[in-house]
Amino acid sequence: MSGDLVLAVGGLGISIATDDGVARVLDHVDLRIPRGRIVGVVGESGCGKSTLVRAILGILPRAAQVERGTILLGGEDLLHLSQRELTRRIRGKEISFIPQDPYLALNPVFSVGTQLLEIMRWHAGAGDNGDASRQGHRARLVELLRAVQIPDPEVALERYPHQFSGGQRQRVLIAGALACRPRLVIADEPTSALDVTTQLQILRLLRDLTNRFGVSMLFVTHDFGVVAQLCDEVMVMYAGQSVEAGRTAEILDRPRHPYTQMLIACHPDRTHDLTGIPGTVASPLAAPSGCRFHPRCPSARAVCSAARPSAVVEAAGHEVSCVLYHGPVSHV
Amino acid sequence: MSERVILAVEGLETLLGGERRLLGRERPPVRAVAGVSLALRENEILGIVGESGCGKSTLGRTILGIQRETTGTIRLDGRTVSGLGPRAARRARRDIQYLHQDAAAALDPWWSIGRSIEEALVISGVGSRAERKARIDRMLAAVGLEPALKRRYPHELSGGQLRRVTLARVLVLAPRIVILDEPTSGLDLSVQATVLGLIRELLAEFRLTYLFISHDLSVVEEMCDRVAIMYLGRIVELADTRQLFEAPAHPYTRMLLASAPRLATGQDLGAIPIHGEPPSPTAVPSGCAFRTRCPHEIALCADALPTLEPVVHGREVACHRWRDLAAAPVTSARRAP
Amino acid sequence: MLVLRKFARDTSGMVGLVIVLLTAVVAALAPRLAPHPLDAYESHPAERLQEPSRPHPLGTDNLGRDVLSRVILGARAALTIAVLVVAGAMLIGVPLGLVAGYHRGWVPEIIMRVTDVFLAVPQLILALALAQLLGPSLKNAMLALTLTYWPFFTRIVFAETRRIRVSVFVEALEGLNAGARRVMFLHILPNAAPPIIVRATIGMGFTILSAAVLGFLGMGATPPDPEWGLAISESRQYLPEAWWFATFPGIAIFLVVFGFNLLGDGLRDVVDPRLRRSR
Amino acid sequence: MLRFVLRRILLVLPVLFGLLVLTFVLVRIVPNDPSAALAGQNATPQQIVEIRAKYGFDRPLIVQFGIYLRQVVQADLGTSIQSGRPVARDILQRLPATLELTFAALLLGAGLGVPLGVLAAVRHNTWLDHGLRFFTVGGVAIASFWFAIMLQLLFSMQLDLLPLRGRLGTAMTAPTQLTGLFLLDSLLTARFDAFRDALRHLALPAVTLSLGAMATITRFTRSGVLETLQKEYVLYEIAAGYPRWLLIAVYVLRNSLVATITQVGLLFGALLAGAVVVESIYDWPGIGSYAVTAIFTSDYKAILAVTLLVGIVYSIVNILVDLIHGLIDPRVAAEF
Repeated sequence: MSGDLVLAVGGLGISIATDDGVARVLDHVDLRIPRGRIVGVVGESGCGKSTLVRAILGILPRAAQVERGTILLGGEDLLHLSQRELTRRIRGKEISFIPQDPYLALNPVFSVGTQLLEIMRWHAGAGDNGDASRQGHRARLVELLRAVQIPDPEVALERYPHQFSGGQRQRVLIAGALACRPRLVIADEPTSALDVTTQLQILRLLRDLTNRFGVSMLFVTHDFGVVAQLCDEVMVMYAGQSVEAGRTAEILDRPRHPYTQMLIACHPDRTHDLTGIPGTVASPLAAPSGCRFHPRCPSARAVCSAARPSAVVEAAGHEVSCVLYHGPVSHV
Repeated sequence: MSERVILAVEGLETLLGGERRLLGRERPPVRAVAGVSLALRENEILGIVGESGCGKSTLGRTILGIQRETTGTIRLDGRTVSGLGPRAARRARRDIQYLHQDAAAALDPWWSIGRSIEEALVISGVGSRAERKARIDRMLAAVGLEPALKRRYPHELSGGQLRRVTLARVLVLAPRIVILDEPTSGLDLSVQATVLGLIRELLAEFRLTYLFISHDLSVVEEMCDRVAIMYLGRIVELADTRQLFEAPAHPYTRMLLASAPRLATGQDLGAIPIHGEPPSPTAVPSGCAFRTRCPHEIALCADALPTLEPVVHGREVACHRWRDLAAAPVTSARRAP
Repeated sequence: MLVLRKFARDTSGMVGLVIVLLTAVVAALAPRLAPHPLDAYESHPAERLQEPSRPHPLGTDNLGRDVLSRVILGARAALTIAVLVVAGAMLIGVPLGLVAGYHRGWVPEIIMRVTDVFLAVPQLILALALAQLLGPSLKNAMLALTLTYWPFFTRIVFAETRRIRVSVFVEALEGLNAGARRVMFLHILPNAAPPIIVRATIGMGFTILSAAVLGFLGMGATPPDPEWGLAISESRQYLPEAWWFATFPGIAIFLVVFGFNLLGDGLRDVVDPRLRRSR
Repeated sequence: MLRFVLRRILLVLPVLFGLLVLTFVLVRIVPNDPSAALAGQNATPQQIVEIRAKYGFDRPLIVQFGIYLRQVVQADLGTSIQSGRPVARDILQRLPATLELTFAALLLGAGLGVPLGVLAAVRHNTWLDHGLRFFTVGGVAIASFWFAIMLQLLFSMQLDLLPLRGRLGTAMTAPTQLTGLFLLDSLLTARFDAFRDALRHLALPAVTLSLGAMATITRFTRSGVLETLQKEYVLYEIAAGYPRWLLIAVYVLRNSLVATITQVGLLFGALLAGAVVVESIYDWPGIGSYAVTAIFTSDYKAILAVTLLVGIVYSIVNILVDLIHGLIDPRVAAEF
């Protein structure tokens, strides 16, 4: 793994105060996104994927509390920035966002052009809002809409979200995400509301555009199949902990962590005896100590409940947080 | 699986909606199911696959009888059960039950699990209170739930548990055919596996026959004996699962198979040309509905509607050019061996 | 229950509940609580228009009657009117809304068009016209209010029924071949109950206000009934000197209606899932 | 859009027809002797006989309804007992006063209610929000007639700051009638003395009438903004880096106003009903005080005409509301 990281999340822990107590939603999450790569974050519901995304974007709910960790964007810790700075410099500009449901993500009462141009104008900053730059924004947006294969981009700007199909809306949102030349694009299950043929077209587009514009991408999903189609690298999460990270092929073909192994074995492409993983994910209100997977893990030992195992480098760029791999040498 | 046909559907058509209002925009009805014929064999799992809006759910609802067919016949065990009013249709088809996609929404939030299951029996006028209780307890055990769960309410259960509850509610009526509408949608991978396993166990235990509606090709390949591919209200290909996945004949099937995310490494995102999105069901193209997205379109496709024709034993395709295409090689991501 | 616990935490809702319960107690025990219970109908010309004092904490009115006693006695009238009118309106409105929402065809169409017509005229104006035509009396005022309030329930129940009718669990019940009556009364009605309860609670306050207006305009309670609106109307010619005569019945109206509204508002927040999450 | 407008108007026609049926039923069927009721309490037997002939009370109901319908269409609403003039003329003359009052109240209510509602939503669950909740719940709990009397007591009788009643001082001549709205007419004719006087007279009635409207608008704006803030697209807009003030002032507010505007339409009915009470207390020479006098004098024709008029005005306002709705949200118009 190179030192050229766009984003590095280290040891992130976040708790959220609820009516029923404090939920430790993220316990310990490590994530590295190298420049120009597409990194998938995979996990089942309740693993903390969306909290991780919200933490990176700085839009955690009010009741949330960052307990520890860092989120470094090019060496700057986003957790130390004020909301004002995040709005001015980071969100939408350095880091942009492609939401899950294209049907709900565009404001229905504004035309597509109004919404996207507003973002560009705002991020262009004061003193750069003359007619000339306004024309410039418009030209760039038309160019982007063409790049995401929206027919008649000039006309499309004047149209309202309900006049587009789901796939087209997602294309518009992708254009919006690229509008301010971000370093990192975060895509939160951007295709889960779409049909497979449309999904593939969107995935292709994301792949092509990240290459073309030289941006990195964090791609959140629950679908290993999509990870296999799109991602260069993948990080697996379980109950608020990152358990394993590495190159996609490595993880899919040679998973190391017992959770990853069992999860992949549940996929109908990999199994014929459909047994699943025994037990259920513990509530973050009463999370198990140590490795949070230990109550369901067939290889669990006494130490597993004592402390979360630190990450071990197993192969080039492949890190596992499991005591099974805590040999005397490879311990980092 | 036997060869005995338990349910035969012939030329089924279902029109949805359609209204003409004073000064309002006219809304023509949508032909959600546009002439479907299929035979369900006893004890098999027949998959119905297609993208959203292809009419697969409407087909299921029409076969169940809560949606009235516009034309066509449905025969259950050789007995014609179509052409009836809504309540009569359901009475005649009580051997067919339906498992809803969204299990949480399929239960009345105000009713306890036990009462909800019992209601199915009460409506059908089954047995005394004690008898019903015995049947419910037996069924809960069969789907792997504690009897204590009966006093709980839907919002207190997990997705997997709710799926089991809805399964218990339809199976307690001892149906012979169950229509499963996306039975694992919204479930996590690990839960999906156990639910699929259970569904398969119940098939054997209660000698059921399933119509398995899904858009997830991995699941369908794993679960189904035969698969029907639907596009805009019609079946375009029907074949044994293995045949279909090994050598898809219809161009749409090929496109679908190539797009489906599979758990295999080394996939090439750009291997198969895919363009466009399905046309709106209110504006279906003439002739073959798929021609607007088909790379192999010829003049004939716009003029004539291709009908399902047998290719080899047990395999049917609705395409004017399947013969030409059979020679062409197919690339698709195959499951790992 | 979760809902009750949530409601208990809602301070203003609890305040509303306390006010409503207190009003109910006062209304029930009015003749015992009032210091001069006979002042409902007896006049004491010698003591007319006295300022608030020890024997008459809220003063006396133009006929020398104790204002406090008449305010307390008025609570009974107000609450009786509210309960009867709202109950009557629900009795008419809820079944109509249920039938119109569940079925299709010309019957629902007619029900909803009639509802629209009633809703096209402000309830108070319609009630005034109706009360006048029926002849001014408390009974007729209540009848007029009932006959003009039911459409509000019909419309809510109609909308709820339409919404619930297409929900998946109703479709599942149809798959089990459940009959219309079973679905309507055992499933849709309980699911539609929360907004009906909220509407009924707020409707109590609303009806107390409307009844007071009718009383004020001489279309409701008739002298010498101890009714708040009527009292304020009687007080007008003694202003600005006898300010207490006008002020306290108005405060009583405010408090009771405020209580019902707080309670309804609290209930609404509890039953409205849209506002449950806070970001 | 044109189709949308036409359709909205067409949908109101059955309601208006229903209104005619309703008023017909009210006066022909509810009282024992409609002729006596229509003629008024002091009518001579001769007058009652004339009324009976004019309205055809001896003929079948359906014929009577036809006669009634024709009269309404010809704007022949009969002669008022209280004024001895045609009801239609009375009403036309008094309508501007009521419109001036209700619009002033609506403007006041919306002008303060919308910002307060946004404030409450933005400061959700703070002391400010709780305080405003007290205000919104309390505002609709006050009996308007009592509130009017209390304001008169304080500002007119005790402090002598504002006039007690009427639309203009007795010494003041009314501005030349252009629109019938004194504030507007006085400005247009540069009668600033009349403007000042009219404004002083309008203050208390408008405040009284607007209290409930303001509370309701505050409340619906608050819940509208809160609801919009939970939408997926707001999360997207935040993630896209919109600053909070821009987000709320432009993007959230426009969506939230849909709920508020619907409410304003419904409120207009409440305002008209409120005007009945408020006008009679402040002696405001509008439709409301006319209606109250009509009730006291059993002037049925006037009562019916007011009911009919209010229904028509209310229907028109709601068509306007739907149109604004369609302008704000392009999906609404696309539905038609």
